[in-house]
Amino acid sequence: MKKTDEAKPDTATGGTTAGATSGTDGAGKATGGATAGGKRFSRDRMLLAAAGPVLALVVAVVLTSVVLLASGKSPFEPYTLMFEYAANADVQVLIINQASSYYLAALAVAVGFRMNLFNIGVDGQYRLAAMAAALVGANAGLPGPLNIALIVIVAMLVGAFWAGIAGILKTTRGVSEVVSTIMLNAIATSLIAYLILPEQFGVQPKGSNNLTTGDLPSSSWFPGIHVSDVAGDVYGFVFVAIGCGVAYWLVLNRTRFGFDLRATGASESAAAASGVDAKRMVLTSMLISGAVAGLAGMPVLLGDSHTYSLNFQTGIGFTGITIALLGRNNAVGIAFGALLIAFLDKTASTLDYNGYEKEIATIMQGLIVISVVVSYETVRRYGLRRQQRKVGEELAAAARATTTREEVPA
Amino acid sequence: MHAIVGENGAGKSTLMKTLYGMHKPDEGTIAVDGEEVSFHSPADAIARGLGMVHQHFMLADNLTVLENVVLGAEKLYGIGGKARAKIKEISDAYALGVRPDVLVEDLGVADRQRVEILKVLYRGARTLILDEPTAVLVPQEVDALFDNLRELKAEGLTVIFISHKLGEVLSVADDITVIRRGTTVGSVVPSEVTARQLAEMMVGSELPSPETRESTVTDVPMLRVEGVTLTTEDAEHGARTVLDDITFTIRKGEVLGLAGVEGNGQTELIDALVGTRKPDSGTILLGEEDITGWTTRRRREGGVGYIPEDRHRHGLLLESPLWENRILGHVTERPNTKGKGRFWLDLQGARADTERIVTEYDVRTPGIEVTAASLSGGNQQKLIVGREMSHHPRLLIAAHPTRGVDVGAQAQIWDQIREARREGLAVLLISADLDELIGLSDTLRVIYRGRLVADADPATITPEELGSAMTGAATGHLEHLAEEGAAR
Amino acid sequence: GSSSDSKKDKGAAIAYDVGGRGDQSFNDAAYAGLAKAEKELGVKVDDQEPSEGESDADKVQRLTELAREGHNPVIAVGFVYAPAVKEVAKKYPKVTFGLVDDDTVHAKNVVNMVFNEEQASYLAGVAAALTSKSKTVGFVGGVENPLIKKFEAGYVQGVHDTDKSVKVKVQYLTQPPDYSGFKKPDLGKSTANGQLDAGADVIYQSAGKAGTGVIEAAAARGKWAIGVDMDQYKQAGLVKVKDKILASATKGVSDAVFNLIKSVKDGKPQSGTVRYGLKTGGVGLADSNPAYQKMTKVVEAVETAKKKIISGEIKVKTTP
Amino acid sequence: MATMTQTAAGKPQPRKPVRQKLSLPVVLLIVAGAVVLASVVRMITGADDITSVGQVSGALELAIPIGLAGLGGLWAERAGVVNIGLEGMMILGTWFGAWAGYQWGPWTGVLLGILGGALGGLLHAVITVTFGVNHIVSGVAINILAVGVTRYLSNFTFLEAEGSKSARQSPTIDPITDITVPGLSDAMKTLNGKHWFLVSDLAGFVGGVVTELSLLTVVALLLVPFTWWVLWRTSFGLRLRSCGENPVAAESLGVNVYRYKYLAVIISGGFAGLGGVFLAEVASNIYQEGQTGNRGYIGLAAMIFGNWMPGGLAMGAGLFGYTDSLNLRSGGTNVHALLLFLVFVLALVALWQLYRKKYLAGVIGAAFSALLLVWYSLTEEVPSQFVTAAPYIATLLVLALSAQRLRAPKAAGQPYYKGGG
Ligand SMILES: Nc1ncnc2c1ncn2[C@@H]1O[C@H](COP(=O)(O)OP(=O)(O)OP(=O)(O)O)[C@@H](O)[C@H]1O
Ligand SMILES: Nc1ncnc2c1ncn2[C@@H]1O[C@H](COP(=O)(O)OP(=O)(O)OP(=O)(O)O)[C@@H](O)[C@H]1O
Ligand SMILES: [Mg+2]
Ligand SMILES: [Mg+2]
Repeated sequence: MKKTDEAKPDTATGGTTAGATSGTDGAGKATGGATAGGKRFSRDRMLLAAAGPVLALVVAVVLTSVVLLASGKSPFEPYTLMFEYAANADVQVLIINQASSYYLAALAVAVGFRMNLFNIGVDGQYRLAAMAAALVGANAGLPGPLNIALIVIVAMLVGAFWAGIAGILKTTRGVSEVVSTIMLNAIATSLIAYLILPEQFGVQPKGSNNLTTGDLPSSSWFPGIHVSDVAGDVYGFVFVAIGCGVAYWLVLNRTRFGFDLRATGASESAAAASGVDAKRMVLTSMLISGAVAGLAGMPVLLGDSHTYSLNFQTGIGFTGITIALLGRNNAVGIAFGALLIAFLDKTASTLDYNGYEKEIATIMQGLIVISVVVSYETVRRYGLRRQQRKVGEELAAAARATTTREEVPA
Repeated sequence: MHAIVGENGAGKSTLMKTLYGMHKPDEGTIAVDGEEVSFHSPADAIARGLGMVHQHFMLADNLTVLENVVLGAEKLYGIGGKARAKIKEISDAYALGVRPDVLVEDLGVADRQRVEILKVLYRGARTLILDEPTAVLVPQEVDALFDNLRELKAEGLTVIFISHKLGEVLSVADDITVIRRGTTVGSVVPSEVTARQLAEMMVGSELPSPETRESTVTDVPMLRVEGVTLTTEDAEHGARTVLDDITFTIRKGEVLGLAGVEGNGQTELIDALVGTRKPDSGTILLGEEDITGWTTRRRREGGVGYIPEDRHRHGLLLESPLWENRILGHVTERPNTKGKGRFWLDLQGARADTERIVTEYDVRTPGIEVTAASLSGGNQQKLIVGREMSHHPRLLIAAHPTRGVDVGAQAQIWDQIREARREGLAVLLISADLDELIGLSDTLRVIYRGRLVADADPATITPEELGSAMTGAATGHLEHLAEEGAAR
Repeated sequence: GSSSDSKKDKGAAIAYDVGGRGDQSFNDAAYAGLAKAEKELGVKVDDQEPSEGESDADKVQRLTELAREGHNPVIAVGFVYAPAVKEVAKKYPKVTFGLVDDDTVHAKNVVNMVFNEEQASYLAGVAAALTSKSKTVGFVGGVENPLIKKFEAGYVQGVHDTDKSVKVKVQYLTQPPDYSGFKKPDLGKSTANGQLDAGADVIYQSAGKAGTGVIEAAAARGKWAIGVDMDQYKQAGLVKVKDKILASATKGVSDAVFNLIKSVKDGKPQSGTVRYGLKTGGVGLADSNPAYQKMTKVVEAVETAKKKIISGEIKVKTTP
Repeated sequence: MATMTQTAAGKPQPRKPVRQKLSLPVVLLIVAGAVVLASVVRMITGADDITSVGQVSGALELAIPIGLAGLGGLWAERAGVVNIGLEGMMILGTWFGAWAGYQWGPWTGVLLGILGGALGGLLHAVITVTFGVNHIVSGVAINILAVGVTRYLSNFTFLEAEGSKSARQSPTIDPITDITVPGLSDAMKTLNGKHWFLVSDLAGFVGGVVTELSLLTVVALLLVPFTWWVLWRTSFGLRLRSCGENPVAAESLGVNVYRYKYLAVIISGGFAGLGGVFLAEVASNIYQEGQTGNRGYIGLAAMIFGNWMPGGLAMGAGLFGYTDSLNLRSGGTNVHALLLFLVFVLALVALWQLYRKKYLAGVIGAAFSALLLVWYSLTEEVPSQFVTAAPYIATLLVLALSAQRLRAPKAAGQPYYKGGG
């Protein structure tokens, strides 16, 4: 026992790092060594984190080019066309505006992912939320900003409510949220179809075959940033979306709640033992996810359509899943992902004008997702192995250093 | 019968896995029956008459014993009646008592062990590798197992087995190989060494012991558990009582050791104390407060420290850096959070304190940014102990605190517990290592099928006696009538 | 923005609604008009498909792009384009925009092309009521939106005005914005079978591609089906079952598109609302099936109803 | 040595597993109960269509693609791979099936469709098994890719093909032979038409499965027992399932886990592909973009519903097909009758809960039952908007009532690395 205490060399930590760094000297200063090691490991992680997406994009582009070649087309022209098209200011505005909806939807999905919850229901949540918010907004008659606030709050509440059903079913009845949210998407469609009937709350404008929820008063339109007459406006809600991203980052990484949430996602059992009420956490994050999902329809509602109608944009929730995956549930990553997907979506149409199939963009999206996740996983595993090996090597070096100094007692 | 011994992480399992074709050796040769072989997969090894029982059971819970046994060897006797007959035959021949049609999840550890052995025999293995087969068995079961093994040996089979229990190694092995840090440090014959010498060969240093001498037990009760009963109900088993009227008290400065074969309600008791499971009846008092209705978080804030039995599942976030693991479980406490309502994480504080723990508890790591997964099991355990001790708990629930930890770290952890105990910590110690249990505890209790069936004085009890209570053979107060001091 | 009008002339262009070309419905009809214009008028043409679930902004972008490239006229198929046309027409005052199935955008350079589907459907109802022996007829709608409900309304009125005792079974396949009801022939088939089991012996459908399932199901049991939008008796994909297509309630999207292109080409672009009803022959009941032509009583009744509608004696409802 | 004070050996009863798994008789009893209840409801409401021959055969046709997708899910998950890419594999099945079908006959289409789906399965296997990527992520990606690829390919094939001239649909495909059991079918129809209590309902069910049965339907139906036989009665199946329960153990016994996972996921894709072919060739006779309409996801739900067992899955698919068929066949009245059915079911559930002293659950059940009864009596029809949602609501309800009994393969969804043990 006494010996063990001696075998606990006060230079152990420092020694390991120094040993690995210099390769010769086993001695070093404990604290300094540890900090240096820490920095180095985080820099490593940053490098590896960047390696993933870059590798993936390259692979995806190469694969897409192969597809193009196989169908007898130029393997590069489509990219040039898309970039050229994106040089137009109006296309840029379009991309940014679209990205804001995508971003919010992806954040909603990511909140769930962080908890290992798979909220496929973002699509139903945002549609139901947008429709309810539009209804309230058109009829509440509050003065401008107040009405906007009301609309946004209603949207969040309704989104949270719809997601909450899945949350309750999961926590009380053990129903997999994957299945329940798929069902709830379909049910939301029916519910909206019912509510928007003129017999219920809907409006059929004269001469139109559309159904709407009535127009928001123009005082409730969220002011945008006017770019130019041709390009139109960047939605003001884009900034709200950015704010949501900041809040997402802040809450997840800097608050106790965020820690609990991430811990639950990383290991539900460990989190439970550490005092997190896993069930409540499931419900809470489902509610948050739904509330954020509710926001996803707001950029369009408040910035463009000013009503919910039969042709309100659908499918954002599913795109959100893709984007959350691309962005690795990271606030900045998701922003890039949202812009990338919006870019592909919006510039694809130019391919049609130029003799290419715009489905190339869809194929590319699929390939990007696949190569991104594959490369993330590969890089992650490589990183983990490398780190383990490094730790092992450094400790071995330290052990060698101590044994040579102490000699094994006979 | 050839025994292999060595510290944790010495490479015993790795060596065996290599023998069994699960890893490829970088260098060196393996010869079976004098013939050099090279295995690409376990299938090759099996074909060569090797069979392995792994340290962690390799059984599929939701399959029947029969299915588990025939898996991979369906060609031999099919998967139906012929296979069932063969299993019965082997089981009877070696008195294994295996029932082919029950689900594995309904079996206890000892039965599972026998299924594992049967699995190997079923394949006609001539060489058996057993990786720590006795770690989870009580002494009586160990004896039964060694009886089985001796019978196999008599049939001309070769047995390689790994164990940390040097006593049993010395009593049953014909040859012993000691390895340390991946290399052989020596081969000895049991008759020529003592347990102490063997241990010193293993670690290359002197042996620690878990003995606690001077008593620090006070009169102040810290944890009072009264009539706690818990039934579980699941689709698989229906309702059953896993904790039955559990009552005990731990006083300040006392270590209460709870002995019992795994699966007799220890896990559920811990869950009830930590608050992850609600008992159906009974009360739990911490100090003077009734904490029965408290959430886990509140209990932990209130001074309950917890060293979980399965650190990977309950103690760590494997893919998070060490400093985040330091926050785990104490996210509402200094130095992890700050601000009003302790809302904000205090990253600097947590990092700095992690550095402190790493230094004070000798966690061998190059830094606090590495993930917990990249630390060895022992170092992970040290980090957990350091974390729990840093919050000065009033009650420490320590489940197998030194499982999978090498002797050096073991001693440190024991020291930590003893030191805290001196300052009035109450400890509930649960361990499968009876020496540790007897050596560290002030009071001993035995849990059997959800009930506290026996108590004993650690100063006089022997592991064998304790073991017999653990199998339900003896109940009540276990009194040792023979001469004092015979206890180890 | 209007300056870009000066780009070289690219001819006419169409922007489709969801479903796009091949929907066997109004998108296809619009394309037919475009193709006809290309052949007969020699204008250059282009067409663009939407993507699933897109927003108004995408539609704005599509129309803008077509106008910017120098297309004139730019024809938007479907009421979903109304907000987009409204916005883009302002930016390109020299380009004529056509808008099918909507009458809400009023600007000098916008042509609203609307159809009295209910009138054609009324005739279909008259024919159905008279042909039915079981006194039960069916209607299958693809997606339950106001447009398809117009078909239902006219049909039901036509049936009941002809014979009060005839029961009408009405069923829709999906609810908006789930537009798959226009695409799933299997759903059409199941629904038609349900109505046939319930005794219906004539079924009218307005379900795009899913309608073929309805027609096939009816034909398989030897019962009548009524086509929609174009003369489905002549449709290539339905050759095998055409004998059981009693008639088709047509909607002249094709002619409307052609007319608009022609007017622009001739330098006298249409403007305002152009309504296509029975009176102008913009909608009607196609009678190519010889079997139908032989039912003189039915043909007569339909003719009478048609006259009454044109004269205003019969007012057909647009909502059920 | 040592003596012990032996108190009266307080031996608690041995841990006796009281298995409450739904055994076959219990399941049959539940089914029988449901039929009787349906018959009662039919007599009360006069909604004769809820057990008619046409209703049942319609339900069958709608259930088959879902069931096939579910079987696909079952194969994959039993080997430990979660397959949410079923939808994409189904899409590939519809496309390849139709593409081959219109050119070289329907059975070639079946073959190619299966291959197309299997191709998707192979991709899923590569991503999840070889690269160890999260299974759900891979599935989502495959669903996107399948949409893109089929659309892209359509531009080169269907767009130019005679008889379609569209990139969104194929030319028509020759039908696969239908069979109707001659005497039986008519007899059942007649019997069904009498509207007698229970007898007519049973006749409806029998009639439904002997009338206008496509050969492919027969094949699909046989695949259910076939799957059970392969997975639970052969060594291949045992090995495959062991990979889903404990792959490390399987590996230690010489099972080539990667190979079985690959095979399982490829077969899984093949099943989904067959489901797609069924949509393109039997349910309709044409490929139509978007034809699968989320049936892959619903198949997955049916599989979970069926507790990862072929029989249960068939029931799940059947339930979905049935409600779907109900609503398509003049849904307003049918689903209205279904309300009454629900009233009864919920009332029974409530009674059962009260009997088991679960008062809260019982009261909630009773309250819902009463609410539905009010709704039922105050209306004539259910609004068509809700009718469309009926299958989804039904699935959700049944899951909510039964999810806790479910048990997934233990290692499903977990990444597995060779030598990881
Ligand atoms: N492939 C490898 N090469 C080199 N070092 C490795 C490798 N894998 C793991 N290590 C290192 O080996 C060390 C021991 O890891 P492991 O958890 O397996 O140890 P262990 O034998 O269980 O130790 P303990 O006795 O503390 O439980 C770690 O420091 C790890 O980083
Ligand atoms: N391929 C490898 N290369 C280098 N080191 C390895 C490799 N695989 C495992 N190790 C390391 O070898 C060591 C031996 O681990 P092993 O599991 O064999 O220990 P053990 O002696 O069985 O310990 P225990 O008593 O805890 O079971 C560990 O530190 C492990 O991380
Ligand atoms: Mg080991
Ligand atoms: Mg270890």
